[in-house]
Amino acid sequence: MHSNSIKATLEAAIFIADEPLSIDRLLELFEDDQAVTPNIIREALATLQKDYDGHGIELCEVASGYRFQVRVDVVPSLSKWLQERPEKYSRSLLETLALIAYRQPITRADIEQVRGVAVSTQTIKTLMAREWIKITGHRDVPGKPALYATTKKFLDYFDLKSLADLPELLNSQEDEGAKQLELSLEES
Amino acid sequence: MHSNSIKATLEAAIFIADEPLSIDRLLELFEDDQAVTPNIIREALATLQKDYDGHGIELCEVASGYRFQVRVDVVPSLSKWLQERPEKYSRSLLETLALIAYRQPITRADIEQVRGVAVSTQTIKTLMAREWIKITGHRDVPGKPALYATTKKFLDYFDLKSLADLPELLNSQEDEGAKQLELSLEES
Amino acid sequence: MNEPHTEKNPLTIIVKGLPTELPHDLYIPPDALEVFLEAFEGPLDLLLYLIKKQNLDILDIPMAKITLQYQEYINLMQGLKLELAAEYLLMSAMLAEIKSRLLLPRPVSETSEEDPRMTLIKRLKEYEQFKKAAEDLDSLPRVDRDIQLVHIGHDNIPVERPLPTVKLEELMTALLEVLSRAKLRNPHLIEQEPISVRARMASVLEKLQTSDFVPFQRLLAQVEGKMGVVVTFIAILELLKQSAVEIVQQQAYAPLHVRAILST
Repeated sequence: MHSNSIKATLEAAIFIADEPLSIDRLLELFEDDQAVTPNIIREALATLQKDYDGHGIELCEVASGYRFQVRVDVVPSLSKWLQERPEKYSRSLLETLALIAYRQPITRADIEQVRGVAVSTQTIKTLMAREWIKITGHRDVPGKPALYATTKKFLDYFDLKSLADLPELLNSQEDEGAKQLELSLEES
Repeated sequence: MHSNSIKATLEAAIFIADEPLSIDRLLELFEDDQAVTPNIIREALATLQKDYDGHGIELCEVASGYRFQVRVDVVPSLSKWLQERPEKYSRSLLETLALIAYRQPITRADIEQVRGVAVSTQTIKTLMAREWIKITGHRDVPGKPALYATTKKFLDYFDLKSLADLPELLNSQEDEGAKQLELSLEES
Repeated sequence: MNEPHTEKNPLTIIVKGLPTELPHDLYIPPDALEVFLEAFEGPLDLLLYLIKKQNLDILDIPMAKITLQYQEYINLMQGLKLELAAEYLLMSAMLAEIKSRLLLPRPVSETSEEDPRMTLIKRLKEYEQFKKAAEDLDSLPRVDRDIQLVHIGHDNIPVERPLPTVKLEELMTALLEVLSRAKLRNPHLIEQEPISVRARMASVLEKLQTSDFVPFQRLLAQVEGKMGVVVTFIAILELLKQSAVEIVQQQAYAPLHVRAILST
């Protein structure tokens, strides 16, 4: 298949898909053409990405694959048409989600330990229903508590490619902090 | 507003809209900018249309306005790719088909007798719709139940010249099974 | 020690018109306390607030002062009969314990045991870390709020629905399975049902083919004893249910007659 028509096919497929498309899924478009390799697809996508320079939309790569998004600088001009008030998330939901994201896999008891309060079942349910978290296993202790981890959908939603792209945690300064603590205890 | 950013805004707007957008509707985006006239919008759309030459999608004008759609020449590759993975037939359908193939002509009651459970009307319908089985007559007993047999299409699908080419029930266990089949059919 | 800078405090809005009997740095009118409590995610969050409010370093908390303040809040809320989560009371007890321990001279041998203040500070720092992480997460661009996804409908693209495939071996397997099942089942059936209702239904229908109406009694031949009569009766009922036969009676207490309904 000619490279231009590979590119055009990829483009149309990404546009009609409801979810970001992985290289593997895109490869299925060319099942009958053994000559199309993952690398050829990657190259075509890179060219396509450049084609959209200066456009109102762009081709983005997130955790589960490629998708088209409106360019951030164009969004304000469309604000009139985007009246739906986006959902606000509670602090307890965000703190729970942050703990799962940074400390995965983690049990509910672990989360409660750090937050100092109980985690409501509703919070876990909401996160599961949004498919932002999943149960990856059970810790081998009495009661076999579920271990939670984040999903690719979570990364997609926050426009991230991988967990490594999460904002860095507040400098824990653990060693330094411990030293200072010793000092201040001496003084007190 | 710079013409490039007008074009980008129009593009994004048409993409996020659920329906084709008319010039009037698009004009609403630039309410605050008196300099943007219908003609400027038309020109921008014409340029945008050219931008999509050679792409997998195109900007089309339909009765109620502008919208993006997949180009006709990529439709065949997408059509195949979109098709859902074929489902598998249920075990009960396969058993029914096997009994019809090996013991034709056979009534539904005969099949139920051997299988020990009812044969759903849907199963028979599916096999009839696939044209793998047909009604060859009616048994001369009260109720005149239909007698089912396999078709030429069935033989073609399994690449058989005749029913005699069906694999034989070979080993002792299978002989036993065959005997059992005779028995259970005689009883009914 | 820094004086509390209440004017910098985000909660100053609910701070006007205070009753004078409240502790001097608890600038919260009673009716706002519930709102105040809801603003916190728990005892750690409240404690963190008390520390930040006074520009204190977490690493250098004056235990006596913080404990006092925390307990004043707790007492106030309890005094107002607000239902406090158990975690708040637990923290109160923990603070009191730390304070009392610090007042006692530390025996040299106690080094192996972790300083209770250290434990509290670690927890506060850890909680602070994730409180910040949650805020960061909230400010990330996200779909629906900051990111607009682009899709094109594909209603105009025809989608084939392929039929399931079957291999000949699968057909063989299915046949062998059904036969081995039939083998397991059959002896069972014979033991349980010496006279089959199904077979009796067929013989009843046969008898009904010869003439129009047949007296009900004639169908219930007694040659097979009670069991035979019962099975025949069930067979007739079953045929009636399937609308294969009809039963008529000229008048009350007259003999019943059975007739087959012929399918045309």
